[in-house]
Amino acid sequence: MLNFLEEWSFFGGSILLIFIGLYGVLSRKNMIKILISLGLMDTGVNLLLVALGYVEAANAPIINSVNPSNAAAFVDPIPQALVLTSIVIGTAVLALGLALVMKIYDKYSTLNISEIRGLKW
Amino acid sequence: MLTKYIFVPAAAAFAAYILNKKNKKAGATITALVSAYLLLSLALIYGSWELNQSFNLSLMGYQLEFLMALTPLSWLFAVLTSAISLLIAVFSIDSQADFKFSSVFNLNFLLVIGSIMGVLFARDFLTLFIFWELMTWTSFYLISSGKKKMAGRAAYRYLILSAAAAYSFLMAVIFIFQQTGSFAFEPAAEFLLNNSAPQSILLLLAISLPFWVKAGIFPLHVWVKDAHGNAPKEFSPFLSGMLLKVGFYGLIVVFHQLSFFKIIENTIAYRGLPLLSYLFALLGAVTIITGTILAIRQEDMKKLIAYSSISQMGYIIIGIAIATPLGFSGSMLHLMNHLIFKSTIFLALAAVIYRTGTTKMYEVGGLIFRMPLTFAAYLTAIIALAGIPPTNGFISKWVIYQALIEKGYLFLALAAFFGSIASFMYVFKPLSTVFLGQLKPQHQEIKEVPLLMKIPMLILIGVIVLFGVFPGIQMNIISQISGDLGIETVNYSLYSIQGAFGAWNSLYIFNVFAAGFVIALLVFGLAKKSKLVGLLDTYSSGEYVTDAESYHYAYQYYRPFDRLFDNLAAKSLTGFYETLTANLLKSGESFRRIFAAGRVQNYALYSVLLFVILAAVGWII
Amino acid sequence: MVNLTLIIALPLLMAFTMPIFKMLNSKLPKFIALLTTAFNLIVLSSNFTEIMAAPLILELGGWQAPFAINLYVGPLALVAAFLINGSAFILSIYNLSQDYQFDDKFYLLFLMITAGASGMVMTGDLFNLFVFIEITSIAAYSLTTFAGGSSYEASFKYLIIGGVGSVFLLLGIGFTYSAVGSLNLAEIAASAGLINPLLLQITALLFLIGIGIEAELFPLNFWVPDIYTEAPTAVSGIMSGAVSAAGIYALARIFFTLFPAQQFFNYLLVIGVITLIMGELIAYQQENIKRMLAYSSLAQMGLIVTVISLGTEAAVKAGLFQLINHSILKVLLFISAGVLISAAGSKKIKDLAGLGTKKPTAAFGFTIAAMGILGVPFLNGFISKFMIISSSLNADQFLITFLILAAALIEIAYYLKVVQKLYFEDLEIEVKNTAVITVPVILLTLLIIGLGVYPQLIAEPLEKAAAEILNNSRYIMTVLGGI
Amino acid sequence: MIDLIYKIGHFLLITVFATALGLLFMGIARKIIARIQKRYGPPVYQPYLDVLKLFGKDAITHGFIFDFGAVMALGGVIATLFFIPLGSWQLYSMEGTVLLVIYLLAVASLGMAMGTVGSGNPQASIGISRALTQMLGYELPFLVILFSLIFRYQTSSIWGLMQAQAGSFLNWNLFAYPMMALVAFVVLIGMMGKKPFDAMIAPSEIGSGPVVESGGKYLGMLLLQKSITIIIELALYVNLFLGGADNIFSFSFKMLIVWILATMFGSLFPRFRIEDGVKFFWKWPLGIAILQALYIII
Repeated sequence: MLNFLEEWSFFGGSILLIFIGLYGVLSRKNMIKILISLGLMDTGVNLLLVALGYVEAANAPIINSVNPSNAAAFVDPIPQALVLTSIVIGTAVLALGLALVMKIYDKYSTLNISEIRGLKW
Repeated sequence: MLTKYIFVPAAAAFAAYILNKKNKKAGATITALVSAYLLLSLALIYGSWELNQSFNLSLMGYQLEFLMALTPLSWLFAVLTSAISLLIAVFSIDSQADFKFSSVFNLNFLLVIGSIMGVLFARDFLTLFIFWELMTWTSFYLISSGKKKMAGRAAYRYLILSAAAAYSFLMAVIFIFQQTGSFAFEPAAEFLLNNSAPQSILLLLAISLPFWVKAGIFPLHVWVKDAHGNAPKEFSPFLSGMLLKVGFYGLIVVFHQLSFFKIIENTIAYRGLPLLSYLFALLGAVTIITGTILAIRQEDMKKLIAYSSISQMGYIIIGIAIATPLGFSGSMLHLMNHLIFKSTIFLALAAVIYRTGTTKMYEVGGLIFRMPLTFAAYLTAIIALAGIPPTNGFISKWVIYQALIEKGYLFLALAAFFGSIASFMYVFKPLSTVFLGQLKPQHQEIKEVPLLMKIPMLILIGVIVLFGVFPGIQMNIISQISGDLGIETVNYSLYSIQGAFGAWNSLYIFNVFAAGFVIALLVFGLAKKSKLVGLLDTYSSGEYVTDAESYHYAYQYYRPFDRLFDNLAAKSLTGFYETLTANLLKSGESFRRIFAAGRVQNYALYSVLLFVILAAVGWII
Repeated sequence: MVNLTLIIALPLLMAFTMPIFKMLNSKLPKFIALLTTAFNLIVLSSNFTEIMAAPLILELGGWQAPFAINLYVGPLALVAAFLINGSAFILSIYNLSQDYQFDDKFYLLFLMITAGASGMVMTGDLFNLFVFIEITSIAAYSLTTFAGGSSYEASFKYLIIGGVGSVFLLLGIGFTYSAVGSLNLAEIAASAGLINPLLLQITALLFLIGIGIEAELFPLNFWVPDIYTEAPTAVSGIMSGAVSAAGIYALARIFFTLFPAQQFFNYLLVIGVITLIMGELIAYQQENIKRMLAYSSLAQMGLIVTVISLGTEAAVKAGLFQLINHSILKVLLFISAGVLISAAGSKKIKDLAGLGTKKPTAAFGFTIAAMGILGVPFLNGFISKFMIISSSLNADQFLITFLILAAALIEIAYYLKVVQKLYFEDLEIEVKNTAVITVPVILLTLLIIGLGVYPQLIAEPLEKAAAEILNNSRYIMTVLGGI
Repeated sequence: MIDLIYKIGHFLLITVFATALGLLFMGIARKIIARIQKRYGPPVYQPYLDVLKLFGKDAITHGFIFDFGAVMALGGVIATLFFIPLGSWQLYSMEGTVLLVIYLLAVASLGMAMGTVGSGNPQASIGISRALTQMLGYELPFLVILFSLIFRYQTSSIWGLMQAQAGSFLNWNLFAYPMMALVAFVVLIGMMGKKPFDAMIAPSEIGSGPVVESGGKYLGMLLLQKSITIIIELALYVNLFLGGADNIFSFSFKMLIVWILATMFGSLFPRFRIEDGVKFFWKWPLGIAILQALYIII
């Protein structure tokens, strides 16, 4: 029973996080809030990826003196490697987004996305 | 070696383009030389019908072979093309002196000639399609090099219409290619014959669509007026003389070589003629009537003549559609004669435009005193167009009448009669407004056109009278063609054609006409000498006449007659096409307003929606 | 037989050392970009014959196939890579005559985007594909901003959509990994049977949306008009020429190898046709020439996706040939449009009137490319249009063929409007002097006419590419052959 | 060679005879109209005197085209005479003469039109534009009638059509197809430009239209041309509907009757406006002609 609840909380939690982020991107008017919810979605996905690699009662996939290098003892390392790169990409995108928001603010002097309609066609 | 007829003009085109940059006359001279060369070599290979050539190419896994062959029909059209382009080129050596786009003009003109040769000699659909597209494109550039704004729009509409038709052609042709495995005409014809009738009729109609557009028959004639009216003055004769005829070449190929008539033989017939070809003939009749009515109303010379070309095309399609030997030879005769006298008219008008610079009829007048030779050329041409005996126009119309009366098609005959009688009206209008009546002060010192422009006109007058008196010359090539296409020939001699109800002896009539003329001259000579008096010195029933401008009756020449058809002319077909395309493309506008409205959140929302919809669809199936 | 990984590695190396070159001499970055892309082309052509024989597998980091990330370079990938690096090369020639504000950073990103796109095309690993997609998108976000003005807004919008897309893509990768346990495309394809249908359905859709943005499909491509209009000419050129080609390749690779179920191809067919019709109709309305070209390239992408998703070998070959033609023609169109705009000083079509005489090379380039797209005989567009129609008729999709032809007709309409304006209307505005683009125009025109008159040149690679993409069993065999 | 001289002699004889007869008819017409209007009217030989007077006076010309037009008009009409069988005199029995005659008449009117418009007087051009419009009006029903006649008797030569009506007078076309004969009669009046359809030479509106500028010998020639045209049209009508005649006297007698009827009919009605004229021609005569043609074809 516990195992099911435990399992469910990881997946459910991260998918819930993704939906919150998605809702944030779609509905918020303020650009910075949009970017924040985008970051939220990213973390949600990363959490899901790590959760996928979960193995019952195994410890983190770091080889050091404490635990020897037999494969069974570790959680599946590949998703965690993926998460590393995806976090890097997420931050890069957010940084670029914030820089763009600054530039747009200079031009339109507003952060409200619905007012920025320069490109109507 | 048939491909030389395509590559020689193409190569010369680029040479003409470069040379013309330096000296304005070079381009036209090269065109003249090339068409003379083509004419000569064509004359040499007359009769060798077995001359053919094919080369195949495995392209992207498709086995394609390009066939070319010389048939009497294509030989005739090729000779006509090269002859008319020779005359126009000689004419345009001088007349293009002040034409801004003359080098582009000559480049495209030679390319058009080359591509027409390609179309004529093609024996398989792919080559036909390639050269047909090339012809459309190059003539598009030619038309749009005319008067700025309107020429552009006219050429634009012309190209869209022919591109749409070309695509229907391509679709049908590829469908046949899939069934028969090759593009050639023979296997396609044989496949269509033993295919289910409705499907092959549909296929053949799709294939003939571009030819209907190019021939300017009723529902698809919308582009002809603007294209001819606004094309550069040197290209209009070629456009209405030759380009319209290439459409008929295609139609003849579809009707006879692709055995369209054999297919529809067993469909329900009206008075012995399958309903579908009677429908085509009716279309021709309607073309005559609309062309004539609209021609009478025009104020612009070239537009008037353009409409008259449309109505003359109606005669040709009637002749071809009723498919009797008389009908076919009548239409072929009329096709050749129309080419001759229509290009004379256009050349004469081009000469007038070259000297006066305007195409509006009411802005000129009384030019007979300054340009007698152009007047003579125009007079002979309109006598031929109206179909008055000693000229070739009468013979072809007479043969078509014989064909119609022989089979008793009343409505077609009615339209044909209407067309030819009304042609007196719209033919006389330019004569009286441009050449006769008062000579405007600003045109006092106009000189006759230079020699190089006179020669083509003189040659064409000679040809009109020659074929008027000796139709036999035309008839022996036509009988070759009907023989090749499997239609029995009409018996004829050098100067008479055996119609359904009687032979027609043109030499005899010519002598009688001359005799009558001599007697009248005698009566005129015996009487007293008459005193020459100026144009303004006329009986003006009491009014005081000051300037020639107000004393020249030219504007709305047939106003009473036009009043009968005002409402018909108002709802023109072009309006219908314009609105159709306009609101089709408006839908694009509303489409954009709904979706691409610039709000990024909507875009993100759409991607999620797509996911949801597709998931739902996947889940249901 | 230079190792193909250099094609990705070298540009990245050159990109990140660009600031150093800038310090050495201000003119250097331009030439470095040119040299790198030229070098890439040489490497690609040196491997040409060998790859034609059998696809090349390159293990990165010396690991065995299923474990390590491997590059799979088949004929299709080679053709796409040629396309990408070719357009990059042509555009860098164009860039020689342009000068950008922070040019070293521009060329850094320019090389990055080329490397990213080539990586997308050559990777054999799913996550690696994700990484390269992200590299290309980030480079694209920042490259567009070099034009200033409202390009920030355009790139911000693209960033948002790109972000959402990458989340979907990552989710898809996560689900496939959890189901199959490996990221290698071949292994996933081999054990595709294991995934339960529902999960397969979801993952396929996630991939569709994730990569669909890159391949400019209907509901996902609203960033395209803004980016192509606001970005500098070179960037819109590389985006429409190279990046969209990479997007199409990725879409085809994923759907032909991982999800070959007919159901997804029907989705792609429908979406492709909508994109085609929508793109053409809106393009007709445009007054701004770059926006018109943007919608037109969007529509062409729709056409290519429609034709490829027909699934027969002839159709895929036609689609690929159209892809190649489209990239060549679009690059030429954007270059000439760029020059015309800078000459007329405005992007509005009506201000371009009469430039034909003043800017002969640019106007000539535009006309040749326009006629190429419209399928004038003896130009490359004609052959691909012919193949498209015959392949779609072969799959007896009459409605699709009719729609394709109708769209082509609308296309003729709006391209002609511009060509007529260029040549046959008189000039009102005084003309500013602009960059000289004779070299790229001549190169591309030769390519267009060459392909048009003698398409045999690329018949053989196309043949092999279509065959290879279609049967994924051979793909699996070659990659996992060892085990 | 002798046969050629005989033919030319015969041809000259016919021309002189036709002109004389035509002028006589015009004199009779004036007499009849005068009688209807309760006055005596000029003597019957008045047209001869007019012609002689006109050729005596000197005239003005407006250049080459003015002269050429007059000569061409007269020449065309004389040439048409050649093809019409007048009673027993048949110079040329070639097939296809019916359509030919219609077009040869057109040559004459085109010549006249060119000459008069060449004079530069706007009234002449207005007259010609009316004449051509009206020609379109009356030619259409006439050609439909010809269509049905040719189709019915399977020959398009006037001599053939005349032979077809030989035998008793009962099988003249007048009685075989009365409606067609009536329509042809109305068309005949239009063709000759008699009263109700003479908008083209309306003296009050456009100064007698085309002939406004021609005086002296030009007016004389136009008068001659008018007289020969009357003879040709009457002869055509008689041949087609009254079975022609074996000798010239009964032939001209028949022509006289038709002529008298036409003038009487003409003098009763006011002038049609030009488009009403065309509308009239296309409404009743054309309708009846088409019905008749359909009756014959089916």
